[in-house]
Amino acid sequence: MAVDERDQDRMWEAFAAVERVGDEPALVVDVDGFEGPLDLLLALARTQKVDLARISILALAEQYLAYIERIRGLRLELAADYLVMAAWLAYLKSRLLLPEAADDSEPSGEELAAALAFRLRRLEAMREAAARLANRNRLGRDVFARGWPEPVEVTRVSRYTATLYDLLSAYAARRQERAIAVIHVRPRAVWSLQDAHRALARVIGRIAEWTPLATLLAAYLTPPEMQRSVTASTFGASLELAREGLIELSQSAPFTPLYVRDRQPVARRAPEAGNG
Amino acid sequence: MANANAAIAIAVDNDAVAGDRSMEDRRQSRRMVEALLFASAAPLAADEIAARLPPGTDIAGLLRELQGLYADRGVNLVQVAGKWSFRTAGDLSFLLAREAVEQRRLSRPALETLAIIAYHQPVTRAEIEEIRGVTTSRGTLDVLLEAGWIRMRGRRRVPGRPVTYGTTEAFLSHFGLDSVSDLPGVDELKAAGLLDSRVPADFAIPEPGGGDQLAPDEDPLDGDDGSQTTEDR
Amino acid sequence: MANANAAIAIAVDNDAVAGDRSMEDRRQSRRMVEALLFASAAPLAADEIAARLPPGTDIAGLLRELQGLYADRGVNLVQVAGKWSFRTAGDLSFLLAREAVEQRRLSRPALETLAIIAYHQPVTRAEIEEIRGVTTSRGTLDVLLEAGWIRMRGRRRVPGRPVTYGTTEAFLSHFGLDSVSDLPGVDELKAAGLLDSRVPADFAIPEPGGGDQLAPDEDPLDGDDGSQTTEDR
Repeated sequence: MAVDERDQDRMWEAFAAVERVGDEPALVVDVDGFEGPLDLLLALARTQKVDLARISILALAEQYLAYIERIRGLRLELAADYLVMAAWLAYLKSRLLLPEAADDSEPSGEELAAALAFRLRRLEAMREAAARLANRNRLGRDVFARGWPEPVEVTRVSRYTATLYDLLSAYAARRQERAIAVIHVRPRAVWSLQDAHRALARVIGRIAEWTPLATLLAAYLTPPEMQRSVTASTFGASLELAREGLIELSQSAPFTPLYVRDRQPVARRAPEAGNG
Repeated sequence: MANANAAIAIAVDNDAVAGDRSMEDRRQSRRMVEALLFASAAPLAADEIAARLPPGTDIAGLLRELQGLYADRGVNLVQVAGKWSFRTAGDLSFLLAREAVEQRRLSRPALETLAIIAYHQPVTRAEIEEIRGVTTSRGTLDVLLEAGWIRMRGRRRVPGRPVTYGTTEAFLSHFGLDSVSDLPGVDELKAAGLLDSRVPADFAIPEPGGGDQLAPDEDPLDGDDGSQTTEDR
Repeated sequence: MANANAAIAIAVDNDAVAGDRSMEDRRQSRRMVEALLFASAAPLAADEIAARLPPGTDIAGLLRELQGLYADRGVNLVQVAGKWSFRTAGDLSFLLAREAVEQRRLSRPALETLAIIAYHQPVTRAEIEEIRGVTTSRGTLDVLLEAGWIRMRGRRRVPGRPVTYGTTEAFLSHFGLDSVSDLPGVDELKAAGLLDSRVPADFAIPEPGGGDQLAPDEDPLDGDDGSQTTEDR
């Protein structure tokens, strides 16, 4: 019966709230503490102090209408759904009091009353269920899981996959790309006339005796593919330096080695150097 | 004759050894189940446990054995949401109050809505409102979705295709229930016809479908429902 | 006489009741210690436990009792740095480790490197780079070694004695080859459309010699090479 008392308290509070506003102009009141007309009906039903299954719906309707009247008498405006319920209950009351019409297309007053009683019982059942649920031993409030769990450590192992096709196409593509690239990109090694001129100029003054031109250039002749380029450029450069009067050249016969030495003072010109 | 006796003796010995070994195997398997459940903060399904033990292990039997072993201890083995978990005994909650994590108190409307969803699932918002006799404020369902206790299950196959709500595994785990058929008083309520969403009550009551299967009049959520942040949290 | 007997009987009963109650108290205290240790997020010192139990409780005794109870179970009560906690039994730690196998595709550089090793073996890293025209990253050979598809065969008998690589049995079985000599030649690659018919006339691919015998210019690995997977990288 504690529940009933609590509900009555709420009703009293509702009235108190209403009365506090006194003679103020009408204002909308969501009947304090009640969650809609069904909740209010349920609270009123509990004041009958009988099992909800045996409640008098007629008496309940009258209680509700009287309650609403009292609030309206205080010149307060009620939320619309309370008024809708009041209108419906007034209709229900009339259906219950008047003899049943022969017309059975509409539900009888008894059926309407039963439907309302069912809704009240169902709401009450859900309220009780909610309370039982809330009072269960709840995880993290009443019962506890392991406070210091030991997690499963997952080690990731990579398993690589590839198909033979992947392998072969990767190989073929790379080899092919390289094969073609080598043909087009490889630069030709060239030793220019300027390179040769600069190289020879550096040794002038240090070749007093006849020296084969080829040995002077040994340092530059190492890459075999550059031999022809170096020989040609050096020959050209030596002719130029001879013309400039810096060196002397000597060759005993065509295709024999070419000798080179620093330009000698006129007196010391060697008689054997025939082809100057 | 002496030979025959010796043969029998050997046979008996072998049996004894085999028996010892299988006893020892069982004890070892039970230790493994115990260790797995103890180590995990979350409930484990029997098949999750089975996957970590030698094939053919009698998991169900070992779980029952452990449950018995821990029945009057400070820690119990309980079945929640169809899974198994060690939890402190309910009667010791007074002792562990300090351990409790601050939980947001559910408002009365939220708790009532949760109960209606639990007992009536799958249920639409309109049906919840019909039962409570008031409109449900947007926040009420949000709070429950956010807590991870309810989820959108599907859509009712009626005009407007309203979303249906149901409870989650986290709900069962939090309230220590093995399944929705273990909700307190659910059988009595069902028998009294109070779990029927329609008035009046005197016709066959559909089985409250707490499972993941959709009800006959329920459609799966559309693809784009899945991206809604409020879904299934 | 009858009275005296009755008095004695009563005295005995009182003792028995007291004994039962203290037994029951002790069992209850043990349950409390058990639950506290289970729910705690960190190991607990004996005095932390004592602070939560009725004054005068024999914490040390209860801890020893619990330790004995759990001694040959899947979970043990252990004392670390003076504090107590439940931990998985050491011999069951394997239960808490799991291998997750990830299937991964080989990267393009790894595929190229593997193919070059297959065709050109025994081949050094410098030679692989020469053929690919790019430097080979440290990870590429690692991945292939880890996959078990290549191995270090020996050392080339040239200055610097670089390590030579070759393929393994696992390579053959993964790619469904009987031997590396089954790898297709130029004509077959052309027929399969993998090689362009415009490749220069002198384009050749080696006939792989994958035997386990060392090549004439190859030395065996030194004793300590085998363990050094990072060799030559």
